[in-house]
Amino acid sequence: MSERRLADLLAMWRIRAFEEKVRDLRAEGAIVGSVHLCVGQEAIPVGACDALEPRDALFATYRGHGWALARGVPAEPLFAELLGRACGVNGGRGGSAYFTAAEYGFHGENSIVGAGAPIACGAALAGRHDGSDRVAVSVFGDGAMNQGAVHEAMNFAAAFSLPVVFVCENNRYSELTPIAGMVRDPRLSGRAAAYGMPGHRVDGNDAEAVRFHVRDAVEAAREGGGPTLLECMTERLVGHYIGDAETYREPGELDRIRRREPIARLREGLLADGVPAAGIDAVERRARAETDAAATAALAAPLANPATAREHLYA
Amino acid sequence: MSERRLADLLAMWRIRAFEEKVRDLRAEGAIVGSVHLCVGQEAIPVGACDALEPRDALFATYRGHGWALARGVPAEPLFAELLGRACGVNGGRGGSAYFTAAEYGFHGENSIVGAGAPIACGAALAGRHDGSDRVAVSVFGDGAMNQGAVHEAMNFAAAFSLPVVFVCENNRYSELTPIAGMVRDPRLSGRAAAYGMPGHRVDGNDAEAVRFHVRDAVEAAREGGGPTLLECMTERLVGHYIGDAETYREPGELDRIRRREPIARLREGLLADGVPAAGIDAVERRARAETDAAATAALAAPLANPATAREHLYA
Amino acid sequence: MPELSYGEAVNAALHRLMEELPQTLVYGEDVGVPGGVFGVTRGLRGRYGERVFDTPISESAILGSAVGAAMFGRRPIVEIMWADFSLVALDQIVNQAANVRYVSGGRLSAPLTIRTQQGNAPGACAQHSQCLEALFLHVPGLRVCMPSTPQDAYDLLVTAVHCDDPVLVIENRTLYFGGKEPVQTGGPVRPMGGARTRRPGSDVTVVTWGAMTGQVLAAAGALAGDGIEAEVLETPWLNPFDTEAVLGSVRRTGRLAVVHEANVTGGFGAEVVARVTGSGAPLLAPPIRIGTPDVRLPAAPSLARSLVPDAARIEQEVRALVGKPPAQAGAGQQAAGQGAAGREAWR
Amino acid sequence: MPELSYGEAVNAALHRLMEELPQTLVYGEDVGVPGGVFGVTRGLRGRYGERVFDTPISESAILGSAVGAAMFGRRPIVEIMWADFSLVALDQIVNQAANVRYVSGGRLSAPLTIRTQQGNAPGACAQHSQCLEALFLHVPGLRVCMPSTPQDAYDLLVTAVHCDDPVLVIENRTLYFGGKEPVQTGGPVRPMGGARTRRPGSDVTVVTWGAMTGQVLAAAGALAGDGIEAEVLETPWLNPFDTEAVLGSVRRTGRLAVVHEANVTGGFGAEVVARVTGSGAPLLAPPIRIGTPDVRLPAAPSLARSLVPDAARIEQEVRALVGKPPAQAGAGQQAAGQGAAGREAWR
Ligand SMILES: Cc1ncc(C[n+]2csc(CCOP(=O)(O)OP(=O)(O)O)c2C)c(N)n1
Ligand SMILES: Cc1ncc(C[n+]2csc(CCOP(=O)(O)OP(=O)(O)O)c2C)c(N)n1
Ligand SMILES: [Mg+2]
Ligand SMILES: [Mg+2]
Repeated sequence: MSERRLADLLAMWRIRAFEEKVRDLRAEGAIVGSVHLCVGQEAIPVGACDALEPRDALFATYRGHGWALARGVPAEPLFAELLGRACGVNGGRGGSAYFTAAEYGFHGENSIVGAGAPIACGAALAGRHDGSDRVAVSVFGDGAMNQGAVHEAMNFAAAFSLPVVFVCENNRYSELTPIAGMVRDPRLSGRAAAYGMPGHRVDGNDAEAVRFHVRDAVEAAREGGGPTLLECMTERLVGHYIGDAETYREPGELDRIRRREPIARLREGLLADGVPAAGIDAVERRARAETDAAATAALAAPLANPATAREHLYA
Repeated sequence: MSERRLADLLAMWRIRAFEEKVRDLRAEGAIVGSVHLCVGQEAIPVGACDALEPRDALFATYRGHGWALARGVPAEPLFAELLGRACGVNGGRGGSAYFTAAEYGFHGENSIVGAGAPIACGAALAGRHDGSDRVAVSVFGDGAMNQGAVHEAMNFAAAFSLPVVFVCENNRYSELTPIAGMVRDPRLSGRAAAYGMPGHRVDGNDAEAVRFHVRDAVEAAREGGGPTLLECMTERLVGHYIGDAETYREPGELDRIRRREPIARLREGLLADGVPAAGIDAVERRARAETDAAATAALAAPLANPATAREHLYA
Repeated sequence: MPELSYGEAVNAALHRLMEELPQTLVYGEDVGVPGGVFGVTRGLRGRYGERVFDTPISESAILGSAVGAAMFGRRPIVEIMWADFSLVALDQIVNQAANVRYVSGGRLSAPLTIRTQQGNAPGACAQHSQCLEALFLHVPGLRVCMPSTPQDAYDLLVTAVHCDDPVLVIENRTLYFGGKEPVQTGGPVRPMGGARTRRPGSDVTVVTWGAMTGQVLAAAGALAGDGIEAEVLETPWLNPFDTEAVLGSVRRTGRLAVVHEANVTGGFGAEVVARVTGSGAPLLAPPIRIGTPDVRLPAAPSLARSLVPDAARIEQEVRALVGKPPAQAGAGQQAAGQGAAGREAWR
Repeated sequence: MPELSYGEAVNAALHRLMEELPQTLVYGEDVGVPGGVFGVTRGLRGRYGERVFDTPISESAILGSAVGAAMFGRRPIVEIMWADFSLVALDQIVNQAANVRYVSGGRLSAPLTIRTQQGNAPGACAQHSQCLEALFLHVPGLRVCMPSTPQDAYDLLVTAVHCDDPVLVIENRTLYFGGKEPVQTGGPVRPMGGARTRRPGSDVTVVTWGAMTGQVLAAAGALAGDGIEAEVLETPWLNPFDTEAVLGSVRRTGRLAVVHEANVTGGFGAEVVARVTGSGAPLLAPPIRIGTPDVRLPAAPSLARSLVPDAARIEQEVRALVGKPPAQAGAGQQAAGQGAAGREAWR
């Protein structure tokens, strides 16, 4: 039991260490352009990906570094991608908000809000015809629930009982705007009923809870039960993007968030269960060491070659 | 009491006589292009428009002839529009699927499914700033409920408590496809809950029931209560468009529909209440006579002048 | 060879593709059980069952799911009933489908085919009349073709579905029920691209595509009566576009007219003119573009007819380009008004 | 005159418009309380309250409601954060806003202003880098402008909101935080249209718009060092487009280059070339178009830099057009590679 929780802790630390390294590289100017970190939201990808099989499809958003890592994409080619290196997962073509690593079952970030949901329906539809029994997971934020494409995708998946799990990461903000003011009923999981599919609110800062619900939804989907909407409640410990002044935060908000963020929470839980602090801290050190090594290796790699910039537009 | 029902009967007959005349003119070739009739659905516009005031805004679909008539647009300029005459409500520019008559509080048909819903939100939004207390009515079909723009409009109206009444004419088909197979839960009014607004299923073949619910929704909207979704159950007595072979109908379906269609139903009700048949039949004759006269006048009017075809693109 | 109408040829191509490519799926609004609002997908649902189905009125879901299914090995053939409707979901074509191969460095692809139809028809309103090929032709990563004959309706669709990239096949509803022609079905998959010399000529090169081809051929026939030999070059494939074929013809004739139904400003005719003049090919007269003036399309036929190019106006404009006066004044005058209108359209 | 950056000039225009036109509304994603992701709408919410507000991430609702509010007497100024995002809701612009006046025969109108920004910036991905003006310029019924200076950022927006038709004001995020310049605020509302001679010259006319204007001026400066006098004509208004101004300049210089950031094929540069060559204005050399090659935009700066036109490449291409060899080889060679790339982009 505590093995699994230690594994969750390591997986979450790998994501956080990655994101914090990205923040530093962005500050140094080694990474350019807008970057969306998932610090504070790590429990969702860690719990969800643990419930998936290699054949399953996963579509994330621009806030997808953690999803790629949780799906098993190594840190080095991800750093390389953010650094515009030839050995990046997309050879530098995708960047922070749009990378893909299909060979790891990570079918990509998407920097258009809501656009991944219909695409996930297609991956599920393909599975119905290729006999793979594939389940497709579509990840998006609270704000994306108000985008037409997400509505169409949910109805499409429900009407045809497609094996899709819709994972809404509700971090209470859409960019700089609280979701509370953009909907009448802040309980977004309730929208599932409109499509005749099950919907649940999940503690998104608890990898165990996320794993349970995603596993259940995946099982139902594979059995032909169709889609499920999971609203995973979480919070960003950082800005929407690097550079966000976070003027929208209430006084003391970040302190409150830090108290319930998934890594601190799991650490306390483990300590309470008598897991020695040394062992717990070793996990963080290990993750940081691996991450720093990956970043160093990526930094040493050659930049993407301009001579290749026009390749692969067409077959 | 039976006065109002006789008035409803006349209003419905005016629509049906108009539509049947249009069908004939289309058959003769006097009207060209695709035409969507609302025969069988007359009770909805008749009941709804009776609950509106002149200042209110009304946005219909391509199946909007009945809505224009119920809103008070005279038959002659509507026939003229369908016939491409210069004196048509749009000077011939709109045609059957896209006419507008703002001077009558009819803000237009729209031939893009769902597109009128966000526009109606804007009319309501304007009312909040111009002090008119305007309520906007957005009309669309069952199939339009699956279009992204309608979802965005419903959330937008609900989040900002805009005075909008969403009237869904559920005639059980989206073009040639039964809505039942395109959604998991055929009770579309249930979707209102997703937006935190009230939703009701209404007997759309009873003008009285429609009037009651629309009046109630308009009242709530004017008082600042925000939007309501009304799913008005009805049925087409005709094809989706003129020329539709209606191969999708079940055996005996049309007979069943004819038994519950609004005009026949109201006629029976009136007879049961002792209203003399002669008086009831006089209503139909009057409507047909007015309609034929309007069509004749429109046919005599000059065609739209090609020399004007490029006017009014810009201010 | 079977005698098929344009619509029947599309249907025959769909049947062939369902047979020879098990990965194909056909779906869209009313395309399954009803067989399509134009009857073009008739018989598919009954024959291929689950691989053919009707969808909700959700263009983003239709196009987006086609992108996803294509990424996972399917070859979806989806229908957008009118090109005008693609505007509610253009993101899935431009920001999604067109990026899959490039951004993944070729490790992923999106071989979907989007069938749609466009253009004006008597009585159609401004929201059901647009010719939007220029929008798609500005998007790298997409392939675009516009068949105008039953044989091309068959061949281009077969080629499109066999193509490993997203392809838009833009049909025209005024052609679906046109005359039947012998169509070679079951032949080899033709390569993408290429132009068709629909009529040889030496005085002027007239480049066109889609339903306008018929109007241009009629005009060319009339011009021949006055000894003006127009070479009519149809480019059913617009991406890839056969620039060399156009240049070859223009080098022979020394004159260029481009004719399309889309409105002039920003239409693909501008691209053709820019490529030809940019090549330095010598011209005896300034190139002209003939298209719908820059307005919305009115529903009244009397109005629309005065805007959409027809054989009479094309004849008049090409005659003016070549600089030979008309045989009899009548036709010339009548068309002159429209010609003037057309020419000033973009001024 | 206040010294304002491009972004501050937009903000100043918005404040002025809120003051002088009570019908104005300003809304969009994050434009209210946060003041916009680029800070361009700062201070408006606090000052004008309800007339300024944040919206859900619902572009169809944002644009559609703006059409409806405009039909009812408001002058909504809505923001689409990136032009790329307009593709999820293009229907409301093309099928709705553009039709209101025409289809109603002038009895209704839709005086909304859509503020957006576009183009590539270091690290931006293919879904956040497109230049889409050509799509909007093919749509009759819309007005389109692209300011590149603080003064134009102010003036064009003021003119747009006073315009009684739908106007797209396409800004550029790489300019928002650029240098401050004296901006005349509060002046009269300028008429729509017109071109700016940003630099007079006699050897070649270079037409450009948007952020490329800076690159073109830099290239023109460098060319002057070698005695090549390029006349730089900026056309901040693309609809209406000042064709006469372009023709006037080309008649003097005899050479034409059009430069835009958008990819070449189907870009508005083709329209400019087609109008000039169609006019019969005599040219000493074939006109050229300089733009991004027809690919998607990669995120890595090393890749994107090799695609998006810059001063060096523009200098090289214009030099080749004028036919005078470079003073020193270095720059020439370095740019030559890119030049070749650019020229073959559409072949
Ligand atoms: C269609 C579209 N509209 C707007 C944007 C700009 N945008 C990027 S992220 C974002 C906020 C999304 O909020 P949410 O869905 O809650 O996801 P989060 O960023 O909180 O994870 C917005 C508006 C976009 N990328 N695409
Ligand atoms: C965006 C869009 N997609 C598709 C169409 C084609 N179309 C016109 S009417 C229609 C069916 C609409 O069904 P419903 O909403 O139930 O309205 P009804 O026609 O039954 O009144 C369709 C698919 C369209 N006009 N616009
Ligand atoms: Mg969020
Ligand atoms: Mg219906």
